[in-house]
Amino acid sequence: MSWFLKGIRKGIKTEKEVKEIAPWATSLIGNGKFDDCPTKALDNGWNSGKCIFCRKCYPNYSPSGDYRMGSVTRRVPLFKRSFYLYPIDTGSCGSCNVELKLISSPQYDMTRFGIFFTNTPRHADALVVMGVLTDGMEDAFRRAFDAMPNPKLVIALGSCAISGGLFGKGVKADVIIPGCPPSPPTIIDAILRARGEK
Amino acid sequence: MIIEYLIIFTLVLALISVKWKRIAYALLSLDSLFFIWFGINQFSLLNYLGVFSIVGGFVWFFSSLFSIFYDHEKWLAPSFITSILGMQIALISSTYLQFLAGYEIMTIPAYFAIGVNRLMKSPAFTFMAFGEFSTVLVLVGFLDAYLQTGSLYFQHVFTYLPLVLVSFGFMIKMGIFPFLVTEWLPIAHGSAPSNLSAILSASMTLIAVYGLTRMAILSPSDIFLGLLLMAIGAFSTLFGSLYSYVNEHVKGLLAFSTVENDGAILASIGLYISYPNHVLSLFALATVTLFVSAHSLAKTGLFLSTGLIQGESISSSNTLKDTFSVVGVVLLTSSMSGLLPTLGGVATWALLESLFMDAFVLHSVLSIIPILVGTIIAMGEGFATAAMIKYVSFTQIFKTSYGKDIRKSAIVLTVGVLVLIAGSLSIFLFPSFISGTNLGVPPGFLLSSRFSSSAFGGIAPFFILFLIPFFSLLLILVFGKPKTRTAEVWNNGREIKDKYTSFAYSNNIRLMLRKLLRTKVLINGVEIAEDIFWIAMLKISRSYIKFSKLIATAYMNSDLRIYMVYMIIAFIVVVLLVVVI
Amino acid sequence: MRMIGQLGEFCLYSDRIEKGICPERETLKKENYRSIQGFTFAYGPSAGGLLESVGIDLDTFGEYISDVKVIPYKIRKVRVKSIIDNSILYVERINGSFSASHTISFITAIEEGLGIEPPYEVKIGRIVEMELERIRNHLIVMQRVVEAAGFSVPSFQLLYLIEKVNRVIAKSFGHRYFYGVNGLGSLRFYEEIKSLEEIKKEYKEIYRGIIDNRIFIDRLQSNGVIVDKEGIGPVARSASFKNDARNDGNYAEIYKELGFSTVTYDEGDAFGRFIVRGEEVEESLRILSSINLHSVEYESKKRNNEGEGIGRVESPSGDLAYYVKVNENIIKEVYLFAPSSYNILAFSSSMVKNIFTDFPFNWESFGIWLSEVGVIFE
Amino acid sequence: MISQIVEAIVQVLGSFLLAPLYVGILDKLKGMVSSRKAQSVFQPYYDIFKLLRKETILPNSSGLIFLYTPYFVLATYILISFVIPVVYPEPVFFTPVVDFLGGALLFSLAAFLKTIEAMESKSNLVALGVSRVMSFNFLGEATLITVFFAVALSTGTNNPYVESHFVLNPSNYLALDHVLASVSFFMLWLFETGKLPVESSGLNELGMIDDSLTYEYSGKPLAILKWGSYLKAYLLGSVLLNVFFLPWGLFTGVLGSIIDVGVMFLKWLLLISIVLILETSLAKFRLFKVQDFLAVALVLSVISLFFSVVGYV
Repeated sequence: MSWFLKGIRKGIKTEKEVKEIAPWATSLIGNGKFDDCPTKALDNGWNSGKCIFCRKCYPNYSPSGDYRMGSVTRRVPLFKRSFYLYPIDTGSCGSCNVELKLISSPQYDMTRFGIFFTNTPRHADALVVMGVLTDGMEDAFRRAFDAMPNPKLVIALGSCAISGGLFGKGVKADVIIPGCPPSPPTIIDAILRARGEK
Repeated sequence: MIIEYLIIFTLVLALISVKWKRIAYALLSLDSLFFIWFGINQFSLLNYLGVFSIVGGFVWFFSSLFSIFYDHEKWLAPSFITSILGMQIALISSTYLQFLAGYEIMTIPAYFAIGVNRLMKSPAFTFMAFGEFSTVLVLVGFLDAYLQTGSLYFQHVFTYLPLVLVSFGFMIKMGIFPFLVTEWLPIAHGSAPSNLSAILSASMTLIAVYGLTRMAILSPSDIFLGLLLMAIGAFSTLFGSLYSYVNEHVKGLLAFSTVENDGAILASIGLYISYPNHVLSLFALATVTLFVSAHSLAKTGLFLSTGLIQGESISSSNTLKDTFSVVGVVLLTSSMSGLLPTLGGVATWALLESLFMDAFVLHSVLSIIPILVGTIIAMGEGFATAAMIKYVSFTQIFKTSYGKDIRKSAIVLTVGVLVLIAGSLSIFLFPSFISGTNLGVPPGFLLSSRFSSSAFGGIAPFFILFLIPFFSLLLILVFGKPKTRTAEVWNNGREIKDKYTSFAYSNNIRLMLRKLLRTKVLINGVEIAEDIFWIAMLKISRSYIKFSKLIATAYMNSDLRIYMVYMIIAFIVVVLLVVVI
Repeated sequence: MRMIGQLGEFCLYSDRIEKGICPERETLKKENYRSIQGFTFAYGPSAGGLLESVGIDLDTFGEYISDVKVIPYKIRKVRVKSIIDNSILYVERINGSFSASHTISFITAIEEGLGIEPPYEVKIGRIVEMELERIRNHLIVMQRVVEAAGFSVPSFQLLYLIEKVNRVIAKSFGHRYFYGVNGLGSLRFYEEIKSLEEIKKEYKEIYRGIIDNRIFIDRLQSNGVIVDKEGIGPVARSASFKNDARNDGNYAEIYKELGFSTVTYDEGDAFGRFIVRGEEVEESLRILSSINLHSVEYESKKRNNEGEGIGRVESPSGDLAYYVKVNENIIKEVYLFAPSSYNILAFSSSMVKNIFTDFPFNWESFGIWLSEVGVIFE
Repeated sequence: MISQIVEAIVQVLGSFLLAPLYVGILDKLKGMVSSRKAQSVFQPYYDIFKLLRKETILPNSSGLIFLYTPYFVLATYILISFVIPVVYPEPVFFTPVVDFLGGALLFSLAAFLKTIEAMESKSNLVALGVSRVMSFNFLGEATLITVFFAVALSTGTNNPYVESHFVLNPSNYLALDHVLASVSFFMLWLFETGKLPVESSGLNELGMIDDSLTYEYSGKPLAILKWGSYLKAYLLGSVLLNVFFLPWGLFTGVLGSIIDVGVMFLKWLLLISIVLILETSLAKFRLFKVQDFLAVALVLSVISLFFSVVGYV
């Protein structure tokens, strides 16, 4: 049977509401200081950008179930209906790469928001940085940023890209998507906000 | 009569050039302008052959102008001018002998170029052998015509035998399939300097076609000879353009493109000879002149542009370029790729149109030939576009330059613009096919193809030339100019170290057409048998030489240079005789 | 007995280690030449067609590949030589997609060194982790291959399944990539694994539909052939060698109990690797459905204060091994044999003589993760 | 004359403005078959609108050709939209500027310009794609020309409008030469517009054919090139519909021309549904197999030419 018919029979699987969040990819709540935090994310309250969600602080801190962790410092409303992402892996472990890929899965379907991936920074509106900025990729990162036409955004995906996490240094970004790795709903939510929605 | 003085003047220039070459070149360009005027006069009397003189004049004008800034070699100027002298003699000739003399004088520089390059022994002697063979064929053809009419003057002949002989004679000189394997054109042009290559490639074809057309006009039509020439022409187009596409030599690519164009021209001559009906053969004749003009002008420009390139292999050459030469070469290559509204585009259109009209007119099993010819030529055009994009990309666009030379590139640009504008003027070559409509194209602008009183198709090149820039301007007005910022080429986050090579550009076709090109993938590269018939030809030429040894042991047996000296002396004598007579 | 690869200063065999450099693999040797007409086409490190950052130098004279070099661009420093708890955090994040395999192999090595015997349930739990990880990773590989063929409907169906598997993992282990799940002799586990039946049914239909497509098969067949008796993972199994750490690695006897059977194919090309992965997903699903995992809390005791050990498990792309030397609570020395280091070699030697457009199919079929190659232990 | 000008304007605007919509509809439906809600059908417009407002990056030392040739490319397609029956079934103003073959040569002109401008970016990845595009050029161009001539040889004029009237007659419509030419042209259309099984635009650079031509472009020229490729797909597709597949249903007159825009929309929905089935069921051919695919198209069109002339004997 042809894939056309199979596809039609399967129906549309895109989810209107976000379902089934992995608990350790949501913001943490708790109180007090926790000295054993490997990335010092709990020095002054909970720092989402530094947290690697390692559960060491559990049960002092526990996941709240709120996946909307992204924060945006610059919005570009021009991208409201058309937003092309160029992912660049500057030194990730690979899980951010897969999670980013999964925002295109039928469940989340980024394309319904007009979000797409592209294979050249020239067509891109945003550079999605994943992983720590390793020495080997520093040059490529700079080139990719330079290759993009204005207006453009830099999105730091995951704690490595934001703060360096366990491994090193992060990058300066307009949009921050915390998580280790961030789940697809977190990513989509932050992207939508970067476009001036919500 | 004036024109004869002009020839003597050219002869004098050839002598002057030994000492003062720049002056000779400058005067030669003036001389060429006179020739254009001569051609216009001829054409205004509805003589299609006048077109050859006009085009020849333009070719010599631009190449001699270019030579003023280009010539660095000692013996170049005299041979360059001698070659032009030969062409002039051929173009104004009224007898077979004059024509032949002119033709041989014209080729002297080619012999010279090859004789000097003694490293390539076997191609050189093959070239010689085929050159001689071709001359013999033309000579026999003329002899037969003379026997039929009893006159040495070009006159109507009664059988098509002379035409057959002359056609094959010229086909060899034009490097037509299967003789393209003699590779004489590619080799001759490959080793010649740019300005010499320009006139050799552009006008040698011009003169051969001139001779052929002249004989065709004077001969009775014959459908089978016509169809045969069409078929041969089609294969030349295909193989010429394919070999041009996979060629790595700056001039070799262009030389094979000449083979391709010669094939297309031969196909249109074939169509003219096959004479489907009066209207269509008139259209075909005009197509011949149009195609020759398109090829000669654009090829001149392209060969001149090779004067901006240092080195022989396209991949490793260096280039002088600036906006002028880039735009110029783009225009020239677009004409060579058969794109409207350039001269080459109109020519391609006319050729394909006439071929398919022929198929419709014949309306029999024979239609299969023009259909296949049309299809093969269309494929050839596809390869030609690829070859031309290779040339323009890897000599101008894709390459960074090491400097510029405005004077030379201005000439290249001028030829390019001429080729673009001449596309619209080319409809004057079809005086009885010009019409107009009430749908936006007024009378005088529409070139309609016809095989009877009603139109088959039509184009208005001037309107294309005008409308595309007009719409472009409109789009710029509507959308505005882009805001720009310069940045590095995006190469996946890395600096570009090795650039894509022109060899690699055409390697797909080497791999795809493995059987046709007999590609061998070796451990460290790719080898193709560009010369499928080369070995066979080599054998033929060897046995021909053995045969000719019996007749002319005197010169064929000895060194090539002696043969050359003989040729030069023999034909200088002929020139003097001809001019004096 | 088979050779696996270089593990630090040892050569690792399936039954032992030997000090020194491993003998060269004859099948992976390639002549180093550069063609006269050729040049180096640089692809990557940052490209749309690559999931990770990796530079690929393709020596070519146009479309045809005469040599391949794979250059890891992202090289991370991993501070594993610290207290065990912290080093586990690092090891988890060496390769997110193989996180369970890495962590389990690492922990197994430590356990061996310190003489810890984890309870049976923990071992079963670890197998559940690794099999779920294998399913997800095989699905990712298949999705990448299918996507490269422009086969859009099955590509999205596979993405759908990947997300579904991720959700299953998250529900049972609290994290989609098993971060923070494993510890010495322990396992964090929330709830029983459910909804695998649905995945099984959907998967079967998708998989059959993909390998029914002639055009798709044609793209993979005879692409990137590699027949290496001493190969690892799907690469070896696609060439009919039953090389699998589930038969001879650390958890072999439990796999045996579960009735695990090795999947092989006999072509050794990209299609063979695709089939092996495809059928292994089914085998893993079968194994998982026969396991009933319960949430239990464990406390393990160590017998030694120092020691060294080797943990070897079958990651989705082949044998993965850690050698760990541990003293008290501190890791002294760590060596890693990552399957991708072998797969990169296998890939580069199998890619020669193919053409550029075959590249994505062959590359993806190896399931290489550069993140586990580009690490330096500190 | 006034009415012809109006009809021309309707035809050109009807092609120019609606061309992106058909791509949008196809993408939306493809997405839906892939179990997704998918993007809006207006996504191509959104993309173009955004790109027009973005900056353009000039790769180092590229110049005027890189920047301005896209305008010429789009202008060429606009000119073509005057000359072939893509909305209105009768010749309109400026239609005589080129005949059907001339139209084919104009398509080649646009392709040439696109290639040249892409090469000016001096990117290796672009050169890789261009080398592929060019290696199929001989078959593509030959098929385009021979298929257009199938029209000429069945009617005795090189005029698509005559053909579209000619095939209204069922016996001509079902004639073998017409059927073969239609199939051949459909295959060519799949190739020219980068559809499966020949090509699909994915993220992989090493698989790019036509996508490479816009790889280095950004901002306005990219928007214009995108629009150009939408328009090209529309023009060739409408010829396929009006001259080969579905010559029926078009109205004449000024009012008729406006209705024709709607009729074309319906015809396109049919073409889109055929393409949808292909695009969602097939995978991409191996690179060198594309050659075989095109060779089949060429041979079919040549056979069609044979039948159309020899059929009279």
